[in-house]
Amino acid sequence: MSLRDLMIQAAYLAASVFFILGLKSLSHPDKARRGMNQAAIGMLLAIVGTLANSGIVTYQWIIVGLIIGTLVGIPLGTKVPMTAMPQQIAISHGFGALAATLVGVNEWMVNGYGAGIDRGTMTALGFETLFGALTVTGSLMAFGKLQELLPGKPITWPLQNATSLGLLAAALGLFGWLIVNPANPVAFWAMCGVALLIGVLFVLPIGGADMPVVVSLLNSYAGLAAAATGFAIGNNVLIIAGALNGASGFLLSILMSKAMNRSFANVIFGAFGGETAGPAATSATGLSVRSVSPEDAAVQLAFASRVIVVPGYGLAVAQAQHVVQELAEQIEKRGGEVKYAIHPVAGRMPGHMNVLLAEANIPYDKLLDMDEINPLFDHCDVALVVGANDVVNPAARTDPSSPIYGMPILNVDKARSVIVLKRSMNAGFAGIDNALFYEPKTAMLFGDAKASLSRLVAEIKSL
Amino acid sequence: MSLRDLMIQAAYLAASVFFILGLKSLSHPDKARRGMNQAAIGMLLAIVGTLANSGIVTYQWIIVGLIIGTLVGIPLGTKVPMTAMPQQIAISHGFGALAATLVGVNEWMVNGYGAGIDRGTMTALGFETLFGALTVTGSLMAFGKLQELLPGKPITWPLQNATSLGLLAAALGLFGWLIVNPANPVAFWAMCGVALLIGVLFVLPIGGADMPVVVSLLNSYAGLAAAATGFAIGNNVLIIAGALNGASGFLLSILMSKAMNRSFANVIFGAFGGETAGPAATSATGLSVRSVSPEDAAVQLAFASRVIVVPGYGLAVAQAQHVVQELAEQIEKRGGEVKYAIHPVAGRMPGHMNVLLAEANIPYDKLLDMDEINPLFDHCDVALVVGANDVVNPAARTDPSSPIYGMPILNVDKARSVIVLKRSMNAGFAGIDNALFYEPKTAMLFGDAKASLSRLVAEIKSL
Amino acid sequence: MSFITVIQLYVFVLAAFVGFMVITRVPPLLHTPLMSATNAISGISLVGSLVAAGSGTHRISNILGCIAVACAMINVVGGFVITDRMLKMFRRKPDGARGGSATP
Amino acid sequence: MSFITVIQLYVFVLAAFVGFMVITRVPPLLHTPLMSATNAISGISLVGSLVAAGSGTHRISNILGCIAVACAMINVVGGFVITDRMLKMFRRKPDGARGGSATP
Ligand SMILES: NC(=O)c1ccc[n+]([C@@H]2O[C@H](COP(=O)([O-])OP(=O)(O)OC[C@H]3O[C@@H](n4cnc5c(N)ncnc54)[C@H](OP(=O)(O)O)[C@@H]3O)[C@@H](O)[C@H]2O)c1
Ligand SMILES: NC(=O)c1ccc[n+]([C@@H]2O[C@H](COP(=O)([O-])OP(=O)(O)OC[C@H]3O[C@@H](n4cnc5c(N)ncnc54)[C@H](OP(=O)(O)O)[C@@H]3O)[C@@H](O)[C@H]2O)c1
Repeated sequence: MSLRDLMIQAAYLAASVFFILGLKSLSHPDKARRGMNQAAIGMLLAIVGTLANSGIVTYQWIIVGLIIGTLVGIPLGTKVPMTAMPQQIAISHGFGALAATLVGVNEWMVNGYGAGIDRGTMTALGFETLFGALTVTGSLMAFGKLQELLPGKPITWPLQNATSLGLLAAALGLFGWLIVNPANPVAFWAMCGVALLIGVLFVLPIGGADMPVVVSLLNSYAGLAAAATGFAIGNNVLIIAGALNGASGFLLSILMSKAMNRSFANVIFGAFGGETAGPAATSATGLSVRSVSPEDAAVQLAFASRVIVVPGYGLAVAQAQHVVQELAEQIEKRGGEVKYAIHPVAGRMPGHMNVLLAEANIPYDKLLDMDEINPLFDHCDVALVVGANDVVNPAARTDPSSPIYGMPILNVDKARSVIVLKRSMNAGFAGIDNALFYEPKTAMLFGDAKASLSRLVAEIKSL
Repeated sequence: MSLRDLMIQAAYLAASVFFILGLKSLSHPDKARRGMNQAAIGMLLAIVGTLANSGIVTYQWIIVGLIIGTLVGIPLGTKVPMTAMPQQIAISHGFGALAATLVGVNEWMVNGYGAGIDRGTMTALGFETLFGALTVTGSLMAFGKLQELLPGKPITWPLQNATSLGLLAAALGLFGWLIVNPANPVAFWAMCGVALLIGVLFVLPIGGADMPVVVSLLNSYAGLAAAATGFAIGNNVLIIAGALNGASGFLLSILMSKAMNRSFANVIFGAFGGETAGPAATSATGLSVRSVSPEDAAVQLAFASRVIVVPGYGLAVAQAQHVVQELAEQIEKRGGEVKYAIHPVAGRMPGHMNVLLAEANIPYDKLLDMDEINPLFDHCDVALVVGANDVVNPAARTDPSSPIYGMPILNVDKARSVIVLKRSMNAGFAGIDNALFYEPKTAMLFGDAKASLSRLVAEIKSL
Repeated sequence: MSFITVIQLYVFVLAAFVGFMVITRVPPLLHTPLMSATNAISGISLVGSLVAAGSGTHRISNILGCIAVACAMINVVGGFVITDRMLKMFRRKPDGARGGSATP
Repeated sequence: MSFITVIQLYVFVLAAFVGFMVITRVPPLLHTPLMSATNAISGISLVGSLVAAGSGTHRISNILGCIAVACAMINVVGGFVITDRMLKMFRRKPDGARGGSATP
């Protein structure tokens, strides 16, 4: 091994260590930023190490690619609003997977269209193109659904699972054929095509609100594709980074499914979570709802000494994070205490609420996890529910026939009084009615969350 | 790669995974036993895999070795009392390190006394024999001190650090020479000899009570020796198991030093912790000690409703774990509540007290960590200190000139009353006086802990 | 299967272990930054892309490689920038600029 | 340094990471069993010892190997037996046999 090769390997090893340290630093918000800078340095090392590779003889294509990538990447990183995070991440996975796929295709093509490839390498290349290609189309579909370019509802068709399984079998069959005979263009291109199709058909039947689970799973696939690239070209940093991503994506999608109290299989094959649009299914049988004026709600909040804000998906939709902070400021000015109750699957992405509230400059020690905040509802004067619904639905505790039965929820119904901000009596993501809204202690303040909150702020100021 | 080799590699990979899972299972006592059984299966897999190796042609020597090892190992595992754990672990490290060293020496000898060895392999072999040899003698010395075959006191001599540094430099010089020229018997044997000597001289100046830190560090060295073997013979399971041990030993010795509020360097080079024998240095300047009769102490305990037992090294010396349990049973029978306060460095080994009390069938949820138990002393009627001293010394909180100042301690002085069982006014491991013993609320019950506890049990029964 | 592939398998398995252990320690508070961080790291495909784009033997490699480099670089740049943007927002206390809040 | 050595270095580094992360999660309650468990695992030197003891080329290998096998086996057997003996003792509630204690 030449000195140059040794230096390259050292750079790759250092990059791997930096990636691990970077992810490790995310275990604490105070260390996270520095850690991610380390990870970025690791990426730089990996790039520089690769450029020193003796196999690289021409640089103009590289430079063009790097410039384009940077020019697109910077606005993507700086301009995208926090509320659009899920779709941003989805489309990025698509890019990463496309890169892996193209590398695999190229590797196969330049080695005599498979003729110069042994079976071991072909196995790795096959994995790479298979996972890569289905991640590309899958991510695009997820992006489309999240950005609402495509209908968010699950799109189903007859014999749906049979088609999917058939395609999967076809892809695996072609893959097997390729391993036996790598120099088989028909099989190779057919496999790529089938993989692209699988990506589309795999995501179509999943509801828009379940997309975060899909995105996370695709992250895992993108990681596996990168690891397969590593096996194919014998590069350890690819294997390690790929394995890290694979583990992370897999774990997060499991965690999300669990927190939604659904099995992973149910998310992927259930075609659930599309009925968000219509009004609540089992609505209002003889129960009455008490609605409140902004003036009265403002008085209640102004004189409360303990307020807990419960943000949900509606906060993200209304982009109301900054107004919520202003309201809290007003309450605190008058001597009240404001805390935030963060349910693990509030919003549409793990950690969604935390990012939004952090954006509004709310210190993270006021954002309390479900386990920490639940005991505090007992001594809370007002629970202010801002666009949350399922995560505060007592049916999860009391009604065994409810689809969300068993999901841990925020005990908002234990608070002395509750104010709910939402636009209508429509259901949330799970499409079910919420008994909390009919309780005598609950007051509904209808309207867009941002508008209602602004009113509340104005009213409190003028008190 | 032949199918046989593939199977062997699969066995090694599985073994590595089992080892990791085994250690991971130790994060919870309920899962630990099953996890360690997995680790044992991993070891079995590694052995079977190795026996399938095509390089093995004769089995009689193997069988003899395995039989001897088993015959010695079983009584060592089943008969050694829990109180002798530190020395048992010390001597075991010696055996493991001897095996690694002999493998290294053999590898060097059969390859034409170094003539058939390239520099890379020589580097690995050198590490292996160096770390292995010094661990062998170091472990034997540690065993000797713990078993009190050798004087526990630090043995120092003029120019001690200079000699040690000189020897270390000599070993490294010889090692470097060997890498340049592996076929150099003089350098090889000299290096082995120097390494053996370093092991002895490294442990001699360390006090007997500091041995656990040394044992842990030697565990780390034994791990590194095993990992080096892995590099030398190209075996991954050795590398992985070695790295696991290296990390574990290193981490534990750091944790121990920290909990003793001493720097790692101070433990290794400080020649501290030998003055255990004599009476307390700054003893009794005008203060008086109140001694109590077993009868009076028994009455106090029998009518207490909250008792916290604080075990220390004296409990291990007296082997009083079973009697302590009997006493607790008596108190509980009379309606009192008994908890145990476990300081992280009580005793002479991390987790020492936990093992002893678990041996006496005390459920582990009654053994509370320092952070958990400290707030409970405020509401405790009697704190029963059984052979503990330094870990309850308030000087750690109050006296900046004390050698243990800053070490976190158990707040025994916050209890309503304190009974201390020890044989005399002698100091503990740190060799310093303890103001707790002179406080008005403290009563001393002099005598061997086991004898005193038996008296207490008898007295309570007869009340 | 060569011996090198076998060791690479060890690397993969160990890295997956590290991944699982590291990720389980990330609090829900930081799950969104975690997603974008792994997204950025998955731009490591760049390594393979650069080799293809810089190859001197086939024009097709240059073209496919160039596209791959661009895609992976979007991932890297976008991912790290956005992660940093998010993490910058997480603070224990609000910064001095906002004078309103009553809690010290 | 060969490419294989380089990958082995990766294996070592990753395993050390795994080790650190696994060990930091072991509670003080189980530190003594941990010490004896790692002690048992360090008997893995057995793998190298077996190869030496079974070699067909040098008598000295057989002899040194035989001693090494015995030593490593002491480690393995003693270590696992004693760890299990300790872990067996850790229970949440005392077993039925001891009827004395008042707490349920
Ligand atoms: N976080 C994740 O990782 C994740 C991933 C996938 C799925 N999910 C699921 O998403 C759900 C999250 O629960 P959630 O309570 O946060 O949300 P939710 O149950 O979906 O309810 C959101 C509510 O916000 C209201 N809303 C929408 N836009 C609004 C606006 N502009 N102003 C005011 N209110 C508005 C809606 O009522 P109106 O229409 O009446 O206004 C709706 O009832 C859970 O069921 C969870 O399982 C979460
Ligand atoms: N746990 C670890 O990992 C570790 C490792 C290394 C060092 N250390 C050090 O060890 C010390 C541990 O503190 P500790 O409070 O447990 O012990 P200690 O401070 O060493 O005190 C033990 C006390 O027990 C008494 N004792 C001895 N034999 C006895 C018997 N048969 N019956 C009754 N009493 C007896 C002794 O007093 P008499 O002689 O008067 O009876 C002595 O004062 C700390 O300083 C710690 O830093 C701990």
